[in-house]
Amino acid sequence: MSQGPSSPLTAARLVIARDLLLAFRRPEQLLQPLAFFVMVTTLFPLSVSPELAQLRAIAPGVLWVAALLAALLALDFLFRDDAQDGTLEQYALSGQSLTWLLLGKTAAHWLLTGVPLSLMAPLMGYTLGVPASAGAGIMLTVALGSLALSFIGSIGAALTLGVRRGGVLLSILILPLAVPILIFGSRATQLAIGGEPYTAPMELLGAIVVLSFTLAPLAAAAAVRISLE
Amino acid sequence: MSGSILRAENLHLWRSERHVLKGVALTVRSGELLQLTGVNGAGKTTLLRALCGLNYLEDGQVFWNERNVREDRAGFHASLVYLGHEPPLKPDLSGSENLHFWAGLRRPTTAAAIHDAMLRTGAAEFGARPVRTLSAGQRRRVALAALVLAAVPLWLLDEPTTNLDAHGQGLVAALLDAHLQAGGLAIAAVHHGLGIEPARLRELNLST
Amino acid sequence: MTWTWFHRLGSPPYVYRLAGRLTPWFGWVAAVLLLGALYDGLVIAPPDYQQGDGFRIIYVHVPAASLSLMIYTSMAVAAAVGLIWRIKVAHAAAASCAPIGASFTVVALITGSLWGKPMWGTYWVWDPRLTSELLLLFLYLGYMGLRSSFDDLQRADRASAVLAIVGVVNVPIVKYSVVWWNSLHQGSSLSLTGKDTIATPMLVPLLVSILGFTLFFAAILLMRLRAEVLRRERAASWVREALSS
Amino acid sequence: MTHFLHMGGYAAFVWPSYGVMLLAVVLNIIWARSVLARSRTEARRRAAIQGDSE
Repeated sequence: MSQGPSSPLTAARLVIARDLLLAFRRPEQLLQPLAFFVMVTTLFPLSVSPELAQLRAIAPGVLWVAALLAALLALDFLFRDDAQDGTLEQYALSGQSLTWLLLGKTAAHWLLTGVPLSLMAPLMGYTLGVPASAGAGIMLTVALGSLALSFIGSIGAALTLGVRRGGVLLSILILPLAVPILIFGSRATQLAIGGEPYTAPMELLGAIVVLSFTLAPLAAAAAVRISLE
Repeated sequence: MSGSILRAENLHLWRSERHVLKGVALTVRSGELLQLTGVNGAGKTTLLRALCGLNYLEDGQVFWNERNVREDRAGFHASLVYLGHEPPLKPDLSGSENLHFWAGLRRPTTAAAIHDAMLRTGAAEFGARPVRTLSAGQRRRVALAALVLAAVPLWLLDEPTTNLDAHGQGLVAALLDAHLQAGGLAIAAVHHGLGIEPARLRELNLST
Repeated sequence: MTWTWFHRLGSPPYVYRLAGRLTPWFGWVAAVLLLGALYDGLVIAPPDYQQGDGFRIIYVHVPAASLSLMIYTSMAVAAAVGLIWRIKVAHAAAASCAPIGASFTVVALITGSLWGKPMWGTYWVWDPRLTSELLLLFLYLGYMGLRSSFDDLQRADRASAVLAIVGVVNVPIVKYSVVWWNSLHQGSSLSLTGKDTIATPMLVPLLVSILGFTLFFAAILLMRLRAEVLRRERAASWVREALSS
Repeated sequence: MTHFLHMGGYAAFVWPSYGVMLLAVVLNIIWARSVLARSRTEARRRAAIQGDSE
């Protein structure tokens, strides 16, 4: 009955499938980061000015800071449920490489939080006076940026797993590391809004995505093993 | 599966200031059940978690088939299942879905195999219902089905009979007996005996 | 022979005694060097043709900035050694580095802005070096914050070690992105030290000052290392005689 | 001497900078010494407890 062990890739795919199924069964939790993103964005017209011209000038910064904070909020429950009910322990003891499993888990997390954020960003951009034509550019930049952020953030989430009130600490640990994403991402969005080509910052953002995609799961796996003690 | 042996020597572990494991040593051979007894806080759970590598051992070695587990950690983990106090099940998924994902991590499983395992632990009739609607005893039976499905030589069980009625405890004893007969090993942290025949039983009291 | 020397560095009693003997040496040599650099930098070195005597702040700002980065890197190396080879003394060294590094980062920020006022007319400018220094301070605060949130010392060591390693990989990336971001908005302004070569009479006190502060760091590190080594020693018998001496 | 103190008009920036560094040096020394002292007393307390229990 027992064939050979599942390959790391199939194991990672299983983890993704399970998280997507779980999210499908209980979608409310996914709305929180989105609602937070919309709320933070609407604070700026109220605080800066209702003038669209003025808002368009600060739109990239507003969208990116709001997306960054929403992603940080979402990272808080990346591992929390699995840690509490013992699933993370079973991952660590499954004989599969924990790095691959966490790669899958973080990818699923991005699909459930990063992608919705990138779909919502052009909409909120429109409310800040950004022309709809820039929508595709905003969507692409936020999608790529949130992918890198999910992976770098997964290290922080794993490190602060065993810590009470870990949410605040998670932000302090991750924000300095997220500065390059913020810089290249908002620059790319700015160019996209201006209708200019934004390939240069996108390539740099892409480099960070590849770096975090490959290295972050290693650090997150080590951090999870430490937090499970 | 038969002929496996788990040996540990000179295990030391601290919980910040408390010296929980003081030079613990143990040997479990194929077909044997080692019962860990002792008062609460004596370190039964800590020892189980230290053996499988969840807790960080300050000193001492663990050998699986005479090879230090640190050399092939993945291989060692692939040959054991650790069941903690709470069965690791997702409330929003059904019993069979939970088993599909849990056992699938180790090796591809079929729906039939899952159903057979649940039949053996009496979890089949409520296998399709979301786990959150199940009682603690029923959840325990789903978790035990995972043990059967994993088909690994080494079982590490932390109070496997909690929330189980007399019938359930009989089931655990039967499963364990079959596992030991087939040459498997088991270490269980218990408060009272598991009803295994003395020939296969060994005991380690952590309170003395 | 060298291997046994390195091996002995892993044993707490040996390190505790060695650190105790070396601290005064590092301390006094650092004091001599720093006094020399102070006198040379403030009195002998000629004023800068552009900034006049104001440039003398570099004898404090540049060592602080370079030490803040050097200390973070050595902290990450110690953390990696501790995590990979499970050497407690290395974790103790990493724990000792953080507060010293953070203090030098704060000094670098304050002296940087004090220098900015006469040059740019304002205490804070989003200059790439000052901004990177600020982000480095956040990395230190994050490290110390994470370390203090564990009550079990052994877990604090290993978790903060992962963070230090991740941090040191990110420092050059953050630095590059900040410089790239700065060059976007304004031409490359004269950064704090200016890349033009510094005349030797001005350079000598700077190098002596950096060496002096490095030795000072070593002295403080050794004192803290002894404390951290003691905290990690559980039931070791050598602690009793060490404490009696 | 006053010319030296004047620092070519930059006195208000040079001296505070050196002051901040001096303060940091002194604080580092005091902080490290107190950490070491506290750790030694704690180790002494732990060693005393160890002594009785063995």
